Amino acid sequence: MIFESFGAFMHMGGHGQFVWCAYGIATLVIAYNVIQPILMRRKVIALNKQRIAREGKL
Amino acid sequence: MNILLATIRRDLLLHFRQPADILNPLVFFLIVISLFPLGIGPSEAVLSSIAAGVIWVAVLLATLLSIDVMLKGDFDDGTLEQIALGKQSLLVVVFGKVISQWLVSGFLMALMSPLFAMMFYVNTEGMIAIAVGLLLGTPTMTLIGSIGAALTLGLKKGGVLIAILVLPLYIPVLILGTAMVESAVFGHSYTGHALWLAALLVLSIGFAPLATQMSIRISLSQ
Amino acid sequence: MVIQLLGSCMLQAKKITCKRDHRVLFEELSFSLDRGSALQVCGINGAGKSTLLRILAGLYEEFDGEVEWDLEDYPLFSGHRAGVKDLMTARENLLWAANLYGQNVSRDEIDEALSQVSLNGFETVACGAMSEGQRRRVGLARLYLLDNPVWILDEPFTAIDTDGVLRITQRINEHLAGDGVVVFASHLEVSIENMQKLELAR
Amino acid sequence: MWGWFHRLGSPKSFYEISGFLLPAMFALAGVLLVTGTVWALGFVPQDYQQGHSVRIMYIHVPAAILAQSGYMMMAAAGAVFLIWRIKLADIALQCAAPIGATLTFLALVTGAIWGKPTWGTLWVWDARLTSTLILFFLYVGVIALRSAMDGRESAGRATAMLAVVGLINLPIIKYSVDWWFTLHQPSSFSLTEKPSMPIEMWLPLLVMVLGFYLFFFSVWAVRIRTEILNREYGTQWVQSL
Repeated sequence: MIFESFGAFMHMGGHGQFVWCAYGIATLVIAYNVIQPILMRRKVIALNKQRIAREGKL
Repeated sequence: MNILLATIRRDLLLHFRQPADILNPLVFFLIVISLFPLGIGPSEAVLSSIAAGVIWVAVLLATLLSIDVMLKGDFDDGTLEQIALGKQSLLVVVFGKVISQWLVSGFLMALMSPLFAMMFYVNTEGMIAIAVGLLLGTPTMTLIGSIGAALTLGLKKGGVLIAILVLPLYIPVLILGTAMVESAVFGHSYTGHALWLAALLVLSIGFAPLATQMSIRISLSQ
Repeated sequence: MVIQLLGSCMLQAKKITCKRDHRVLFEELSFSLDRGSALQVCGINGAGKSTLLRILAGLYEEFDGEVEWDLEDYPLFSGHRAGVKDLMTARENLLWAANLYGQNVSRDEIDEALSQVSLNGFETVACGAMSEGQRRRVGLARLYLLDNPVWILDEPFTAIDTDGVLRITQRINEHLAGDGVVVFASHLEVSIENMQKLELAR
Repeated sequence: MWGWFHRLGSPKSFYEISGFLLPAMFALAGVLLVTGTVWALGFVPQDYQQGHSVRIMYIHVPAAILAQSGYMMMAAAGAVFLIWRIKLADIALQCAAPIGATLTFLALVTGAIWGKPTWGTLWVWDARLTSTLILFFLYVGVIALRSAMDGRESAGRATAMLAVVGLINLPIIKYSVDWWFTLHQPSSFSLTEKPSMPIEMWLPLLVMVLGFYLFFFSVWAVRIRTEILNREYGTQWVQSL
């Protein structure tokens, strides 16, 4: 660990705000890409149940 | 070969019988260009430095405006189906349509461009470079635009969509064209740029009609 | 499209399955047509008549299964829209249709075709100025002008008066006699010999 | 060999295979990303010029790489669908577009943030950033066409055609933007040149890039599986699930 203290780690010689902001947005994007499909999956399964109920089982 | 000439003759005939589709984009081109001096101010230094960019972007937008006319009319009244099912190859007919579309849009703008270059205090070398650049660049734009037009046939709000699909593909032509004028204005030779534009033109002559023809068959399949 | 078949079989459709936005139009549809025979496709609106015809014509490609024609080029297709340019006159339209078929036709051949669909005197009238029925008849004049062994006609009798229907039926019979094949969609009862019927359920 | 290709082509077998592989891929992607991030944030020495802001590179570069190769994979799926009409390729294309677009957006944002401390402005017309921006427009074009043609069966083929046309133009756009960049700002430092990095700097980068690739594939597979369920609900094996 090249930073002496946690404070220095957060501050990062003045560039901390940019680095953390970038990593924050990255986590948001990754989270979106992971969660959104899973929600979609649940929605599609529910939709399928309806469709099958409506059209009758094959 | 005569199907190519027949297509060009037919399309030009149709264009002249309904000039609005052709004149409107040209008037649009004229208005957009004259907006910039009003917006930016008449100072010679500023205007001459932005002349190339303004004229090229105006031509780009005007070509986009007039491009979907090329196929939309035939699609709506069912003649495009007849063309697709004819014994003549759709590729040649598409090529003929692109040529006739270019003749009434890009070609005219290229001829008019020296006039507008004067409005922007561009020196004579610059004017020639703009005209030559547009003569080489506008057919490429029409060719690439025809792919977008074919893909968005039959869509309700197709016009704006074509711009979104096709504008990114125009960027190389825009960059080369404007750089060409810039080097001409400073008196340097611009044959290099012209050759690159010509290379892009040849590339799109080779690929674009193929893609347009397939896209037409895709759009007809509904 | 170009697959040589033995014997007199002109069209072989194998297990055509077509879905449109999750609704099955038809499934595992198979039939074949010999030269000189006709097929009338009937069914209520929205049963997929037009889609089936467009599949056979080679326009609609979003289907499973196979359609094999014993034919070099595409069939002659007449769809819902007349397929004529409003800005062009009847004569110019037919000249253009002939160009598409690579046939150089003389002016009086065109006029002859126009008179067959009782449009004599309308040769130089712009199609935009014509009524819908007249426009469709200009489209149908192609049946008298272009030579293509296979015709696919989607509702050819709409906006056509009874006399016109008789003429077209008679033209179809002529075409069948010359070993042609006609597939058409219509709910009208027409007297065409050697014709099968295909009822699209739904 | 083709047997494998076609077997994978059928949605049913893809669903089973991916169902089996998915947990492992997700876990591995997570591990790689976490170690890469910790390594990049905590253990990489600061750059003599840029100080600590160089850590943003560990997000920006992988995102930019994924954006570009994502588009290529998407266009490849399009080409496969156009040529062999394999339904799975159409589904793959449709699902890859949003992931690619979000990653391109991430690359743009992190590139801009990285520019702030180095040049003082958020947006700088640097060659890589500009071509990433254009790549973003290409993605938006594919998504826009897809949503505009939503109800139609031929939507798949139209989007595939657009993706392939975009792919052919991608190198041309890239080189013309690079050339344009050198034309106007020949001297200044640019993000594009990769300064020869010492090993302790590019190793975490490699880990991050691998992590991003695995992340891309696993999220892509989840989307494809959902879309398979959505499209094949009429079939027997889907109803049994």
